[in-house]
Amino acid sequence: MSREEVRIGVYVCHCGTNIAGVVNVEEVVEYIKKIPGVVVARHYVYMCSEAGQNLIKQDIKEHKLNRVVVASCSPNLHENTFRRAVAEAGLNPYYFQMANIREHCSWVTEDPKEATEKAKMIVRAAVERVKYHEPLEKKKVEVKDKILVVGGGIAGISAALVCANAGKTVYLVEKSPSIGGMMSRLDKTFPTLDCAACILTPKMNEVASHPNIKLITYAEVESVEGFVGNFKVRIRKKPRYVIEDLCVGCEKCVEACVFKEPKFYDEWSFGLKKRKPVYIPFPYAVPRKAIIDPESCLYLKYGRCKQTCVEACDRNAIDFNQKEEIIEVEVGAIILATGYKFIDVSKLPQYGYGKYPNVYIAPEVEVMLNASGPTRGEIILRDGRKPKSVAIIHCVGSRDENNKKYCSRLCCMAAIKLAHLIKERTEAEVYNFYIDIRAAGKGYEEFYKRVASEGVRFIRGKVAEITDVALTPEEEGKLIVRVEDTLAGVIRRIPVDMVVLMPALEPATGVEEVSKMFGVSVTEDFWFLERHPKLAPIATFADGIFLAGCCQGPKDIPDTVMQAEGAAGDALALVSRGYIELEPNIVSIDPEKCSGCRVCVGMCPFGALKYNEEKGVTEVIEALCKGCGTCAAACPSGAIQQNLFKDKQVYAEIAGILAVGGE
Amino acid sequence: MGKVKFESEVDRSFTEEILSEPGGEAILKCIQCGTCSSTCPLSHFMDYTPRQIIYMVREGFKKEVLSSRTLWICASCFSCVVQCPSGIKIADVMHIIKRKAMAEGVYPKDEFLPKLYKSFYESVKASGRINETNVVRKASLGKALGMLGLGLKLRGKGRLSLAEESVKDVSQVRKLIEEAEKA
Amino acid sequence: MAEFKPNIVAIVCNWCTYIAADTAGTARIKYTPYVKIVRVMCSGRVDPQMVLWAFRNGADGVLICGCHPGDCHYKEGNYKAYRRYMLLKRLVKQLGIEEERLRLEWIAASEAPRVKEVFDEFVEQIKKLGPLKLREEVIENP
Amino acid sequence: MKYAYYPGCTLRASYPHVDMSLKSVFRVLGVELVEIDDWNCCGSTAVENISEAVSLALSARNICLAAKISDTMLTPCTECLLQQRRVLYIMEQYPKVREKVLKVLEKVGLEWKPVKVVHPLEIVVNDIGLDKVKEKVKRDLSGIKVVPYYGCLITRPYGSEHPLYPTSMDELFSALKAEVIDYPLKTKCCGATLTATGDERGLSLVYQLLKDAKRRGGNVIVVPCTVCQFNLEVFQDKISTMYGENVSIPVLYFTQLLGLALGLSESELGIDKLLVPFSISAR
Repeated sequence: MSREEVRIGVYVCHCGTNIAGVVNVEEVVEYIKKIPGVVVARHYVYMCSEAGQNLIKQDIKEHKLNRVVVASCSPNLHENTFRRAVAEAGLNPYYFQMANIREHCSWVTEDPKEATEKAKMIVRAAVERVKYHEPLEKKKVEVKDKILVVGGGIAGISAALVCANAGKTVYLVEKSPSIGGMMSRLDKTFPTLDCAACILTPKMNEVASHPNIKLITYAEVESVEGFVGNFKVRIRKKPRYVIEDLCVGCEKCVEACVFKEPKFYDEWSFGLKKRKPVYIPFPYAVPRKAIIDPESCLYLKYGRCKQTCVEACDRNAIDFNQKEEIIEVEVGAIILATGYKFIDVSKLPQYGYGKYPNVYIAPEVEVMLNASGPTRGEIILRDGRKPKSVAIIHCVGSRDENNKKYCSRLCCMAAIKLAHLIKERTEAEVYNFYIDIRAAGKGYEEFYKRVASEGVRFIRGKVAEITDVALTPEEEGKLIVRVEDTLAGVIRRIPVDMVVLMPALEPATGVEEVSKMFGVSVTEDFWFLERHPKLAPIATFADGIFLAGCCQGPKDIPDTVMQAEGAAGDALALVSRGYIELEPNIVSIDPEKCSGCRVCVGMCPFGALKYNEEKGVTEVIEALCKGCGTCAAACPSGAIQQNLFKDKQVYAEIAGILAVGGE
Repeated sequence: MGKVKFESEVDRSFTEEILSEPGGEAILKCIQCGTCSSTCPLSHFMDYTPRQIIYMVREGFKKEVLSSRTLWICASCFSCVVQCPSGIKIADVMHIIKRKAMAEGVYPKDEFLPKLYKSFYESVKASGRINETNVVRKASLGKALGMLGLGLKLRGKGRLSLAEESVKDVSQVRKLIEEAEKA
Repeated sequence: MAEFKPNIVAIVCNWCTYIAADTAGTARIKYTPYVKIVRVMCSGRVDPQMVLWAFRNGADGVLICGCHPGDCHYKEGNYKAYRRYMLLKRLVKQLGIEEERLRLEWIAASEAPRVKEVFDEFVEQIKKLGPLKLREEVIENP
Repeated sequence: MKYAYYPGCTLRASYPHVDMSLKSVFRVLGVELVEIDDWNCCGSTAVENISEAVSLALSARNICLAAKISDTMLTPCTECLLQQRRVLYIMEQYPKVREKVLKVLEKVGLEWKPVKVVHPLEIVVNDIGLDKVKEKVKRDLSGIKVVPYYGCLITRPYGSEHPLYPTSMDELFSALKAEVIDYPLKTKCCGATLTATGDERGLSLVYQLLKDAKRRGGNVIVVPCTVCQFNLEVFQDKISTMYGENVSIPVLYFTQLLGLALGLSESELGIDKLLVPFSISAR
């Protein structure tokens, strides 16, 4: 390395008052100025602004700077901004180091004096480090132009269609036998009361018939390897025991099944209706193909059955020998759209779900209201009656530190919609018990007031208990909702025939495995973590993997579709470019220092290190190196060095950050 | 809050009645924001704020609403009406409720205005016009005596007349009132 | 006597703790100013010499933070960090450094409040131990 | 300009000064007032709070009678004004109620014919116009700090100005060269009937109004409402005693002060009938 004179420019950002309101930026600049090698040190109100960037560019030219440090926010926000600025001034962008004095200092430190001291050390560390920086080039890697979408609810469907319409091949993997997800259960959608099936089924069918979409239902992703642009994905498709290409969905097998009455738990209707071992998930399922459940089919379970279904199928579509299938695909980008489920409200015994037959959860009522549902859209209680009074309980498990701290976001409007539909179909007195009505969407407040004007009751108070213990004659035989009416300031007891619980949303089953498999972080509630809550709400910290819909957090259909189409846009932007540039933080081995001990080889989980027998040294296969640096830490002779994290760089940073009071 | 409110004590037909009267139709749109109570210059004297009154009407708390002191404190300034974000005519709703409270005679006995209204009404019915001083005197002699000092001062300035005026066509006005009462 | 302000370095993984610390900032969670962060791509990059270097350069305590077991961005770097940590603990003791001055913690990207918890608690622990006094020969020959 | 004049029950008995000043001012401004023949009481809130139908019928009768004189009816008392505007509104908005009222009118031989109902202030500002008024000014009001207090009913709920921040009186007295104080309480309620019966809850409102008018340096409060004029003026002694604070300030119906600018005498305007005296020469 040439021993040219190091000339550093240091820029301390005020970030308005975000930094300067706590950290004394002038004091930091004065301190930094004295460090050998620092030629210019300045503070400026917004370094990320064009003016701030120009300041750097000018100084590079005027003061012949060959190193730049910006002390501002997290590198996750603006590292690229400043690297670009440095590059535009003709300097290698890796002669730059960022010091995080906002997220890691001014925002987290109470005492301005302490914050200033800490900031000095953080900036000093960056200055000491940048002295050892070296010019680097980003590595260009080819990108596969296919896209994987995981999850076939409205999010996955919307994302897949946009990608496919852009001419890219899309693999859409859905866990259950049909796409459609939660939305397929709905009868109407708020606030417009659009018929859900009328707007969803065309999209489902478009997915099935789209030449660019390979729909893989009843399947799950088993493993993911590779990295952005080049993911290798193994998909395990479970056997349907029905040959999809032959089945026309005529349901003759269902009629012919030896079980004359359906008696098994039906997933689509949340168990409100029963199904046979051979069934079609729901009338407008896509693909509309029969499926045989190995858990309830006599032949598959016990090997003994008359196989009347096989006889009934004139297309010979039933195949009891069908085996699980592994499908391997290579894609450049992945969209996760794994959705949500409702919390198990039977764990909240105060609401009586599972104990009182007339306590329902919202999705059951959605299915009941669905014209294709078990009651053909009518509200009929488990005892066969039509309810004359219905209580809808909001925030069951939401906004509750004992359960889910967060607001589940769509329940208010869903509850109002259910109230409207129930009232319309039963003429029952319908009560909403709520904490707040959250109607922050286009047309939502208007819908709320409309439904309120229709005479649906809104009583403000979180219900703590549903009971059947009657205190008055008219409470006999009813479910009684006991609530503090917080607006009237009294305790009320309201007897009803039916209770509908609005359960909190939580991530779909298996989210932990999915997060590990795809290397996507999760929040403490296991929603997938977006890269930035505001400016990168779709991307994840795993490059090339994007989020759509409720897997990232509860949201309603409009927001889900918006995010899904956004995710499609992000994925398309990535795969359409044809290549990506990777951070050059890979390792290299100095053959002069390598003793050929091969300690490193076992360290690398990616097989990027190979011992060269001939030369007696270990070598790096650059294409496989992911840049973790574990081998570098293990190398006893210091022969392995990681770009951007070379020993001397990290050691200089550590020494710099610890130099309390030092000059 | 001393007791539990049972649904058997709630009268939702009361809500329906209010909804059916001119000015009462929008109460279901109430979002309980409290603008009415906030803008009301007299809400701090009330037993239930205007927001609570609307809520209790909506919930059918007939007894509490009709016997509320709030009705007789409301000065019908219409601040609530022009500011309500849901277009509810709170002051008009108060008038509807007051009529019901007057009809049922459930107003607080120490409030003077219900008595004044009755006396006023009788006077209009009798002659088609009223004399304020006489109306007050007939409603409560005590009240009139309490304001005697002020009355004398005003009389000195020619601003207090005790002369009972009447319309010329008393029979027409009486018939009008009788027909309206029947309507 | 002047108040002891511990000088602590936290060498943290880019994918979990660094993000958690960013989120703690965004959430304005206030915590001790005495822990300063040095970023590496993976806790697996933490070389035992790096830790000794920190002590030699005046650290009263060293924190290593990585992803929870099973969550490593590079599959298993954190397991390697853990093994090295167990070894290091013995090593620092032999060098006359209290082993409590070295700590390994798993802090996921989502666990912003834990940044405060861990940092504050570690500072308290180091405060109890007082400033690090290295034997001369250690300083001379790390 | 000819208007069907509706004085209302209280105007002659309790507000002769309003009646006098109104007539004097409109004479000077060339407005012809023809009193409605055999008008009846509007019923006020009293009747409204007992019977909606009677209340509507009473004002409907007055409007029918007014229609025989003019298509515009002038009502200086804002409570009467409210009742008349309310019946007009309800007759238009509620067909069922309209039918009811029409039947009652028919029974007594009256034919419903809606007229426009206006307040004197609206005539001065809208129908006559400030330019015309200025032409007639004999002495300007410079040096007088006027607190314009509108009260509730002139703008609420039926009115053409902003319901919380009207400005017509501000503009009128500015045109007359008075110093008009920007009075934040200009549409805060005086307590109406509650106050008029001496109720202390109502008087607390008047106290705030008077106190702030004085604090802002007002010499005189002008009002377009008879009840406000009464409530703000006649309880000043009582309020001063109640709150241990002198809140004395003259309160004029707006035509009284306007009349002075038009060169009318204090006696023509009933200024001698005020309990709290006001004199333009003492400015």
